[in-house]
Amino acid sequence: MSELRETKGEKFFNIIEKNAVSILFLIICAVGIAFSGYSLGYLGQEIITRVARNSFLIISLLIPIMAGMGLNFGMTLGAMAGQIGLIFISDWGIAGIPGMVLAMIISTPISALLGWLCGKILNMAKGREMVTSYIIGFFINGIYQLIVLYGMGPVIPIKDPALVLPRGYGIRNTVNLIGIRRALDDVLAIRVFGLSVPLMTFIVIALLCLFMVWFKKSKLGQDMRAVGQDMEVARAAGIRVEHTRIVSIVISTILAGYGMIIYLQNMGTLNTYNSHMQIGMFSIAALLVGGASVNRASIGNVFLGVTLFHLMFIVSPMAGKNLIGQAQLGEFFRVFVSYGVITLALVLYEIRKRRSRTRAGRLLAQDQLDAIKEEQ
Amino acid sequence: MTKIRKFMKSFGWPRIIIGLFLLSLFIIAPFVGVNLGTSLSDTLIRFGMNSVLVLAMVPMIHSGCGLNFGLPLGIIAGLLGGTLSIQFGFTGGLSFLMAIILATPFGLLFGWGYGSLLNRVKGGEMMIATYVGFSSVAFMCMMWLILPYNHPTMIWGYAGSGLRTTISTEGFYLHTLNNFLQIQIGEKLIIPTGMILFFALMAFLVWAFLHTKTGTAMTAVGSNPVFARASGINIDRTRTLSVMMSTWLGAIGILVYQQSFGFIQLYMGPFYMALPAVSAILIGGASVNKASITNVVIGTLFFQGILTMTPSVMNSIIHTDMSEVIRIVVSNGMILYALTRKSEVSR
Amino acid sequence: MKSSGAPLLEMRNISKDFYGNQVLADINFAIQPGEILGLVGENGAGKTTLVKILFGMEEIHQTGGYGGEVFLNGKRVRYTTPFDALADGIGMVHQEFSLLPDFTASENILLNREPKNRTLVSEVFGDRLDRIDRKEMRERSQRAIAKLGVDLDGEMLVSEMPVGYKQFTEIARELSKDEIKLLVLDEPTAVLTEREADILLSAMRNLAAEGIAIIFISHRLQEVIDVCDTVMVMRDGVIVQNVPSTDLTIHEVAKWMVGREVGQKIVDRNFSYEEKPVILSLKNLWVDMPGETVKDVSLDIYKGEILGIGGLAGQGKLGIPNGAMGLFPAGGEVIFEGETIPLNQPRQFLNAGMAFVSEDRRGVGLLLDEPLDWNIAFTAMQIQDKYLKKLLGGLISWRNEKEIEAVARKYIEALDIKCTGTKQITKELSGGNQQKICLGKAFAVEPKLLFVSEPTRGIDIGAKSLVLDTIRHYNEELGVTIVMISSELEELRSVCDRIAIITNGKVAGILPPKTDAAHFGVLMVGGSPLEEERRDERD
Amino acid sequence: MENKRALLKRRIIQLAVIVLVILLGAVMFVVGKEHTILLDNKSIESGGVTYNAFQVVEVQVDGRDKLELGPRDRDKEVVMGQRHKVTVTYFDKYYEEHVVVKKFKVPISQKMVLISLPAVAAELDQSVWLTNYEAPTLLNIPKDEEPIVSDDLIPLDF
Repeated sequence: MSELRETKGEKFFNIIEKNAVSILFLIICAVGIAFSGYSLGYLGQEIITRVARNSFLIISLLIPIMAGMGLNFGMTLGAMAGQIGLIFISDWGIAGIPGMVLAMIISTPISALLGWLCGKILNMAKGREMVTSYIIGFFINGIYQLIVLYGMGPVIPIKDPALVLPRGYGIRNTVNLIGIRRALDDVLAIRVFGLSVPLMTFIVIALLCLFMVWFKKSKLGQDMRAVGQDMEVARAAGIRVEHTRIVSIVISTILAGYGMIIYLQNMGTLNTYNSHMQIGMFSIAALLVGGASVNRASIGNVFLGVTLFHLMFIVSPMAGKNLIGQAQLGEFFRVFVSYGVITLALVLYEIRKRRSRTRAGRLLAQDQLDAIKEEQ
Repeated sequence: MTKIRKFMKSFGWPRIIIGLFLLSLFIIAPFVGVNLGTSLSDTLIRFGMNSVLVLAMVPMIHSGCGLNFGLPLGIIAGLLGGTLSIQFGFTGGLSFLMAIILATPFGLLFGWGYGSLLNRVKGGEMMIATYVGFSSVAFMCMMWLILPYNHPTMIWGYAGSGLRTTISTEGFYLHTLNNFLQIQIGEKLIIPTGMILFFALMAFLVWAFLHTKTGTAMTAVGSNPVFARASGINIDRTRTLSVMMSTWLGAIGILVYQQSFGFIQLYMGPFYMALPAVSAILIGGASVNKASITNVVIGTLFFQGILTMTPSVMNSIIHTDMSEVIRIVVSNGMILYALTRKSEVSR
Repeated sequence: MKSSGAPLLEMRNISKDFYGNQVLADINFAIQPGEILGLVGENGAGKTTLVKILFGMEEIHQTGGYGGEVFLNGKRVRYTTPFDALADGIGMVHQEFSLLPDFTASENILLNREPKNRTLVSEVFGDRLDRIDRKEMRERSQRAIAKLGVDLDGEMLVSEMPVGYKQFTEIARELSKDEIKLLVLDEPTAVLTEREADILLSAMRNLAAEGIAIIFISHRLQEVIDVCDTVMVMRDGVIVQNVPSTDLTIHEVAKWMVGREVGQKIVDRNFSYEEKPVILSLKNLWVDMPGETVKDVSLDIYKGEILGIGGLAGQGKLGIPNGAMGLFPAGGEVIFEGETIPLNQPRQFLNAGMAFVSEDRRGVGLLLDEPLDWNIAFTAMQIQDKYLKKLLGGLISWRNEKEIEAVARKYIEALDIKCTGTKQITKELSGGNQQKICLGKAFAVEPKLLFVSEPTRGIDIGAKSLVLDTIRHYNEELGVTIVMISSELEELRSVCDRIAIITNGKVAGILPPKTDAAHFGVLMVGGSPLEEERRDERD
Repeated sequence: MENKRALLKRRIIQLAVIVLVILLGAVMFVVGKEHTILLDNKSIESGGVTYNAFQVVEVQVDGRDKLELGPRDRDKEVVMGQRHKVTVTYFDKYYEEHVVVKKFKVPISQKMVLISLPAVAAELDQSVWLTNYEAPTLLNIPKDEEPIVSDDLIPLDF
């Protein structure tokens, strides 16, 4: 048995296929930019804002992928925890960077608890982590609503009438986060080529990236990579597989909570019952656009993905309007692309997995052909 | 005693808890001033509305394709059938029949494509099905805008094109089935016989199919695909067939739903239709790879019963409508329960 | 290499039964530091169980433990988990690789034993946030590789390695443990090329010279004889020979391995298959069945005969029927009654009039969650439209429950299946009865040729002979050609007209059942019986 | 033994970190807490003496922009943290400019405090010019509740 020989065409096809999602997106974006008529300056500013806003959230997805648990649709749990932290600081009237830090401190134990729960459940559903984590998101959303809509007020003291619904309990649909709006972005905001750059936010993201690099080199990171490749081999070597998987989800959830706080300080308003549900889906779509797959993702994928995805997001309504005369069409288009890209990435991943299983057979066939050729 | 315990075990604790919860709601209802007759009628009507959608889960589970999170695709076929029927100017009962006929080719075609896709991703069906559903809904959002519909009841008045978000079925197939052979007992209790009969017909078709040669093969594919393959069954074709059936039933299901509900909901309307149907069949005792018509009946009754009873009873007791939250927790909790049961993962 | 003093490892009176089925009895042996002990025997001879006992595998404890005692350096030990054994310096290299493909050799070698540096973070969050010391890791893995004496780059990814290097990585992992005293190698050379095997053998000698004792399990007898100090032959759960390797021949060892002449009836019919037409012809068949790869098999099967296919596990004998039927990807040519059967399409195989009783009863053979009448009737119903009612002028094929029940009843009686009724769920039946249902299912198709794979695996003795008799009668009364694949040579010899031995994915030879068992043994281990015989004569 | 000691050490460090984080939270609470400072230019009576409102007065909280208040005017500044400085600049009847700088600390639990500028200018005791202020509770006017949209994936913005 030797190497599987591939023709040049096959090799080329493989490369195309591996990057299919990114290439597709590049094309969409190129067409979109051309038709939207936006200036490069405008686009650049938007991209900078959005990269700063969303990168942290997306990076939080990397660790479960490393541990072989696929895309963590359960990152919504972290987002919920972050939002609970924000609701508290809004009620207490804590503002600025101290407010954000306090919200993070509050969100941490909640995220950890939810993440631990999620990890436990995922360990019971090995092999279908993604769909399970997706449903966990919905399930915990129910609990979140129970707490925020009914518990906050009578049970958990929230007094500020700006937060509480007129009926006396439950949090309003939208909460104005005036105290922490752009709190992080405005620290060290600089202008480069006429574009305003929230330097501090980028520094925080850079620190997180450094953390990821460092984490990969730690013993825990090594264990996660081992568990991600083969649970049985890792177990035989004495690695606590279940525990490692839970820890990976816990870390991801906590980071998602922080990411959510950074995201919302830029947005400035919290859609109490909406923001978290969307965030999971878009973060995953953005990561996949960057060329990540279910079992492999890097920091590079994050930044490429965030840029391409948001480029599409910004230009498509305008492009739709200029092309067909309906901006709404462009809006629907970007929704379609967000879902479509996840679908495509998941399908490609499964197909690739199946193809690698047939590799041995192709090797055998090749050997036989060789033998026959030699005879002749 | 052991028999009871065995029954309890096969029935499953979540189901017993949900059943008892529902029973207690019915018992409490009269005491808090909720009319039992109205509640029962509501439950039955909701059962009639949703049961075909829940039935659409059965073929796919039977052939081992897992829970049909891609139900929106079938619903879209139904929406196309319904809107085309109106577009072509059919009215009254005929429009319902025509809607079914027009939806059928779409259902089969979509089902075929969807089934072929699922055959390529064996093992990862559920997640992909979810996103196939989502992306098809999003795709159709664009289509509803640009397809050349022009029937005045359906399009935006001011724009002159593009379908409305909701279209009334009044004058078309509103209550076609509801009113058929409707029985009224007393003032409050209404039995929507027509709808229930229609469900019975659909259920009979599925039941009968499962008793044919092909249906037997489908059961075997779901029960043990390797066995089926070793018996010369073309697994992919059988699975595709099951997906086509599920998709078609989804199309019929949404038409039944609309004729009772009164509106065709386009755009994001079908987005979350899959989750209630999935949890209903699971509440009825189905698992990720085993489902029967009994599961459909029990599950839909339980699920819709809770949806009907909780708002009214809860509201009367604590003056707070927590039904939405209860729905989310119960339905998703049920799906989680089914996904995490070990015995069902291994064959 | 033997030294005096207390042996490194000694096993005394080891016995083990699985629920009354004796698999090991009265095992006594010792191994000295620096000794290489060759452990040979057929599959099922008890080698694996012996190793499992040594390591204290969970499986052993779950099935009631074992009898006898194990001594390490004169001290009595009884391990409850493999980790205990590893801590005492006993290492094991399995036949299947237990490596992580995306890790480098050195990462694999030191998996979960990485050298670490404390960091400030680890003070807060625990040891697992220690930083891995890559430099130390490289050095330590390189030291282990050096012990083996092979040229292996520690930074190479496992997924990019040739098979042999993977094997070296596995062994280096054991060697990297400082306390290693005893190494168990389970068929380490099976996947190696000759050159790589030579390197490994010389590495083993190096290790022995350093005082590490090795238990070498292998089917390659020549290697065993070459490298080992002592050769221990096991058969049916007992040690039949434990002798120094000097002057041993393959023929002798093979004879000890398979030779059990007593109490076995050998087929006594004279079936002259040569006069019959060829019913099935396999040409250059390859099959990608994991663990049972068939590389190149050509076989002619004559009408009416019972052909046995034997061989050691993993050599590819099971791949033949599975590939011919199309359950696993296959290539080559299958010609049945003069017609080429398309591969990878079970339907075509069945339509042609062949049937297959799989060795994997529960996985392939049965619908465990369905009633047994379904199981029996299913294939015939699907392939030959039996047990169906035509409704609406043939538009609908309705399942005929009555006929299904009737056929189920017929086979329940004919095969003496013990059950509560035709509607009993199949998984509730015992292994033997499940096997009979598999046979019933195949008979219901009324095939012209029947592949039966491991028909007696995992069933009790009474059921065994009944199953074999059934197959025999089926052949004699209905003239059905039978191809029976079995790991038990004696079983084949008691039923078949001729026996093909598959070794390394190829036909090693075809012999009549009356041939001396040793010849079969030699074929199984990759030798040529004729050469051996000549050598014997020379001696 | 060595192991135990290391473990103990680790536990102590962990405990210390937790305490530190909680402390950090507390500090953030104090430092980040927003207070509304109402600046009041109204006549005030204290100890039987009436201090009249200024015709015009400039007031500055911490380093922010100056506010100009007429008589009976009231303005507000939202500040973070407890310790602040108020600078009152006024002209007396001789048109002479006076600057009064006062440092003060807002009680942590207090959302709003009222500073009486005439009292500050008169350099009265802090308890006179700095008073806690409770916003009058408005009657709860029942209003249509906003619909709660829950599981909705239609993207708003991202």
